[in-house]
Amino acid sequence: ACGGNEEGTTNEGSNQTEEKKVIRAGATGVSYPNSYKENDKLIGFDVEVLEIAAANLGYEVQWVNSDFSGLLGQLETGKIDTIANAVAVTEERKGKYDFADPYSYLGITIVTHEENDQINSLEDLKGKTVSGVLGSNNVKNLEAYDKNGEIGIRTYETRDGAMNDAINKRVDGYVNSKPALLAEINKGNLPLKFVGDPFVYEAVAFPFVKGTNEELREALSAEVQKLHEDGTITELSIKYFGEDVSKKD
Amino acid sequence: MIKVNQLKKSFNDLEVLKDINFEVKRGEVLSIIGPSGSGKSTLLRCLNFLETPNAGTITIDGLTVDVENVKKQDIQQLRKKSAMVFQNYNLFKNKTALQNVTELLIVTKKMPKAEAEKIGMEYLAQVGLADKANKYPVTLSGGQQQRVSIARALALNPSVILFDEPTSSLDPELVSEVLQVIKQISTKDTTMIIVTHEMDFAREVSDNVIFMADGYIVEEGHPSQLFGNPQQARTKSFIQQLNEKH
Amino acid sequence: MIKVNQLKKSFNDLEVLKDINFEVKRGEVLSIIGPSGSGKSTLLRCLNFLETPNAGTITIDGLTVDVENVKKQDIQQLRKKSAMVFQNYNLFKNKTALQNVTELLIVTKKMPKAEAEKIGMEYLAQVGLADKANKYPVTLSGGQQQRVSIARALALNPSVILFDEPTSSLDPELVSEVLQVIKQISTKDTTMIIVTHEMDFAREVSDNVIFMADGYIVEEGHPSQLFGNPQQARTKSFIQQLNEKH
Amino acid sequence: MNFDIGYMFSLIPEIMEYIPITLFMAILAMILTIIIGLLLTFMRSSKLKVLNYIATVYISFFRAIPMLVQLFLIYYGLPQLFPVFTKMDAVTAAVIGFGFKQAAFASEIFRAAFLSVDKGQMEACLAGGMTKVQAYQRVIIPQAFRNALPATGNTFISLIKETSLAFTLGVVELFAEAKMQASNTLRFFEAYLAVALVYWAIVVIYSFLQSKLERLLEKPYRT
Amino acid sequence: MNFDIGYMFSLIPEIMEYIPITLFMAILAMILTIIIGLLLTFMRSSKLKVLNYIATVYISFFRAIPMLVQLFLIYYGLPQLFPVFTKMDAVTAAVIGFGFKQAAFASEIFRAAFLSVDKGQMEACLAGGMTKVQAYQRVIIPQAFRNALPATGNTFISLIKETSLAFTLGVVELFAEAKMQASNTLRFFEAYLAVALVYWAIVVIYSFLQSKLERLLEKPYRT
Ligand SMILES: Nc1ncnc2c1ncn2[C@@H]1O[C@H](COP(=O)(O)OP(=O)(O)OP(=O)(O)O)[C@@H](O)[C@H]1O
Ligand SMILES: Nc1ncnc2c1ncn2[C@@H]1O[C@H](COP(=O)(O)OP(=O)(O)OP(=O)(O)O)[C@@H](O)[C@H]1O
Ligand SMILES: [Mg+2]
Ligand SMILES: [Mg+2]
Repeated sequence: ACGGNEEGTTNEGSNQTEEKKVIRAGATGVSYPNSYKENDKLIGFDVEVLEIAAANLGYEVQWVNSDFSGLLGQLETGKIDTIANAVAVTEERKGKYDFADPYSYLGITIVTHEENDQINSLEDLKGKTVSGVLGSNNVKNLEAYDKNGEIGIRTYETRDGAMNDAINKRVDGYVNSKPALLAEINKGNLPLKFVGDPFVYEAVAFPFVKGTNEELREALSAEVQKLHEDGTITELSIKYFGEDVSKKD
Repeated sequence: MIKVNQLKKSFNDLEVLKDINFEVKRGEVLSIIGPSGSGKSTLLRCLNFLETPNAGTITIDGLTVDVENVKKQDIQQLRKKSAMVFQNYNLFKNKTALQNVTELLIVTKKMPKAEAEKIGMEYLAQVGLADKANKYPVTLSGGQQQRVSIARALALNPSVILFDEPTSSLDPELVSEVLQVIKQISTKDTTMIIVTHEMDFAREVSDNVIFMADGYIVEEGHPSQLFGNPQQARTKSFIQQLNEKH
Repeated sequence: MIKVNQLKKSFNDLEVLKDINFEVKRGEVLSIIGPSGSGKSTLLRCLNFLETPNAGTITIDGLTVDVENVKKQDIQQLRKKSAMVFQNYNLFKNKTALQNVTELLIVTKKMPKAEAEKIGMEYLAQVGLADKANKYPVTLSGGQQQRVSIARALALNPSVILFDEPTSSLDPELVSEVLQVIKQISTKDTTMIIVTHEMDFAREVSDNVIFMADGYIVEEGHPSQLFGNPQQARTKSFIQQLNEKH
Repeated sequence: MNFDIGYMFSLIPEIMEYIPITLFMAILAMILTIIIGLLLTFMRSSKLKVLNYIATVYISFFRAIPMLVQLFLIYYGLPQLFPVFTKMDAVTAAVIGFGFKQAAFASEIFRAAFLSVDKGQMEACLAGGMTKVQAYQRVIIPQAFRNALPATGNTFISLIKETSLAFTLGVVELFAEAKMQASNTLRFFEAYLAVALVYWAIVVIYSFLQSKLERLLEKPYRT
Repeated sequence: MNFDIGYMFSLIPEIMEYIPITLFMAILAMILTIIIGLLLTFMRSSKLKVLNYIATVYISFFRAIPMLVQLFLIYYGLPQLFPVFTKMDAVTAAVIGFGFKQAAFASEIFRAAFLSVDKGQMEACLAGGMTKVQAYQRVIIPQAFRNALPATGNTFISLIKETSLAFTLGVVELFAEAKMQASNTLRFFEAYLAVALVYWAIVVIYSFLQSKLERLLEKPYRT
């Protein structure tokens, strides 16, 4: 039971023509380039993927902006149907949510200051400190990768903190998804460079509370497949990230 | 009019009032004298329950309360029958001299503001402060504050007025003025209890004088009797000191 | 010892002291009398710069200050030469009776605590309050508070003591005790200025009496002269009121 | 650092559009704060042990719980326990959350303010025949107000900024707007400074009004 | 909702490990707050117009700027202007930020507290030969303290929770730890409640100590 039918409560008891079904979706609005504001409009890769998919299915998207924990609260209490904000699919999360089919894949990687010539591979990070952002799941992945705990990890509330400490050389590296990093570096002309290739890839999808919105989720899965096939997602990906993140390499 | 029976009051271990009994008839003036710390202020404060006594009964103007079983309404009633002039004035700090006098009239007597102000100005004039009506307490001298507090009590026109050293910071000119006012009121049927150190004042206004010491009423009598021919040794020595002074 | 010259003080529009001149010799006692609101307290407060006068010079114990060009250190010096007993006591509310007396000794005289307490207890005993040494001001009666404040000033043993109505809430027994204490001190060479409404008291202790009214010193003289045979009309009527009272 | 001052100023008008929602929440919450805060203060000085106890627990609880957590629980937790709360919108939830919390802090401020009023003032009221309620209304609260105003002003200013937490409920006010704008350009310094300037203007105006009020309240105490 | 109470309790010991860093920052910041707060209060009542003016601007600025923005500017902004600040670690930056800001609020509290002390007290000190400094030390501050304590307690409790903003600078304290735990499992309700319980325990203990102190300070005023 998605929120769409509630629109009908305003009718005059006549008919159901022109009734638009609605998906209520959340995005932080502060996750460039996944969801952010330009002038007064919410845009971004994840935002556009959902809007296009929804439009094709005859839905209109109603956006709610909140911080990440707020979005999860809204999702859990049924105030929104799903989240379009680079939510990574993990085993733990699958216990709580059902995901639609993935619409992108994030390669998790590390950058360092461009003046740093000692760190050229992930191996060189041993004994060094890397910054990362809470809730992004990147930190979790780095911990999993760094089985012996040889890399020091500092977690930050928000991306600006983690990024700025890398720029100020207070940490030796900064972990995030490659597309996000690319976009950040290009946009802000940041003095950061990549350290090797991504060490892990993660699927990104729209989460739904278990047992709700089954139909919508399945319809979205099918639609995402279509958009993969007709190249729409690849196109959006290049527009926002400068490279194709629509599939696992 | 006022009857106090077996009144007792302690502060923790300190028994201040041990067994106080006295009576004042309508329209009479009772003066209370006694050494510093003998409980004179405490006695006045017990009469309107600013201090809760430990035992005894208090009757004012037909209303008798047993202090151990007193109801809220009774306290409220007692308080409405009396007005008090405090030893340290207790003027309302955020109100002008005039507002200090009118405030209680407006709030407790539901008097229209204009009428209260008319009465207020009359009483301020009576204590010689008409020109200070719009001044706040901090800018008044000690004697001026005391006079405002006297005007505040008089304006209420209650059945009983309790004075705690009303003339202590008044100069002689004013003492006689205030005395006039008090006399004038006592011809109406306002009853008064006055704690004072000024024997001359007490002699002049009172129908009766009580000498308190060590928590008891040591002696009671007409002023001429008590001052002129005290019976108890404790009273004698107190009065003697007083006369030596002169 | 003390010399005041052309002292002026206004509060905004209100000229309280218009032109005050007087002198007190070492060891002498000067009483100031006058109607309520005539500026007696203000005059005392100007002497130790609790109020800043508008013009004039003040000399205390060899130190002369022109009030219009006074330096911070001069004020500090003046204050160290004098002690003050306030009309409303102003006891340190967070300190016991004993601490009220010792505080200034410890802080301004750098006296060891034990010595200060010994002296403190002596003076408390002198004003009859040895048993209240560890009580806080709120639990003291009006007269008790006043006595503590007198003990506090006496203990400082300064060259000048300024009293603002020191006996106003004391009973006659105590007045004579305090009078003893004051007399005893005045035999040392402590100079004293006493604002008072108690003519008998003034008559007994003073070497000189000043009558103030309307911002001026109207008359000055030996008590027997000023009380017995006042020269000015204003003084006469004041003294007359006083005598009528008796 | 390449600080783009032009960009900073260009953000200010966009941010300012959100001043009404910010002030709306802050003012409503402040009203709630004062009402509940006074109530708590009276409960704590009540002779009824139960009231006293309830107030004490309320105060310790609402002073302890982080605002974010409280908002989260009110808006997302309550509807799960009591479905009727689903109807509550985010702004309402935020205002209630802010008000309930700040009331706990305010009651401490009020308590100190009442203590600062000389006991003799209450005695003069009672002896004059006023009820306690009248005494509070006419004499005690006006005097306590002077003492409470500076710290209450602190509370209001904190509230103005605290409303930004309503973002966790999906309410976009001026701080959230600035963050979203900044994420587009990654110019966090500029956005943050723009926000700070807007808040500063609000605080300066408020402080000016408060100081006017203080001057009025000081009048009886000026010599 | 499937609320996992077992998970909530399992989080508590993990969160509690971060109590020391939280208290460390809060206590240091509180000390700074009191020192600077007093300084500002004296500056504002100073006869020197300059001091007065500086204090006024300081207070309005630090009351206005959101804590997050301030921390950001100190920790990330300063090093760009003055490279030497790169050496400053995050905890130091946070403590300085908290202290500087809360001092502005505290100075308002202290101002009201000083006003609540009867003027006669200062006069008795001065007339007795004390200097103003001695008078403040021995008589005025002890009396003002009683009035300032409840609102200062508010400040300290706010500080304890505010330290969680240091997470912006990469300092993990108890709230951040809980968020990190929650972001793994997405069990925010459980994590938030666990955090609230830990804060509650801290606040209850602190409030108990404060009430002891209050009883001591009340002694001279009890009849
Ligand atoms: N701070 C002040 N601001 C304005 N006016 C004041 C102030 N202090 C005193 N006054 C006024 O100055 C006059 C003199 O006051 P002062 O206290 O010196 O009188 P006094 O002679 O001591 O009177 P009393 O015998 O009643 O104590 C009074 O009219 C009083 O109202
Ligand atoms: N609130 C209180 N707590 C403890 N003791 C008190 C309190 N109030 C008064 N006392 C004590 O009770 C005794 C009587 O005080 P009270 O004020 O009644 O004396 P008084 O006769 O009015 O004296 P004075 O003439 O000095 O005003 C004193 O010893 C005083 O110290
Ligand atoms: Mg008394
Ligand atoms: Mg005077």
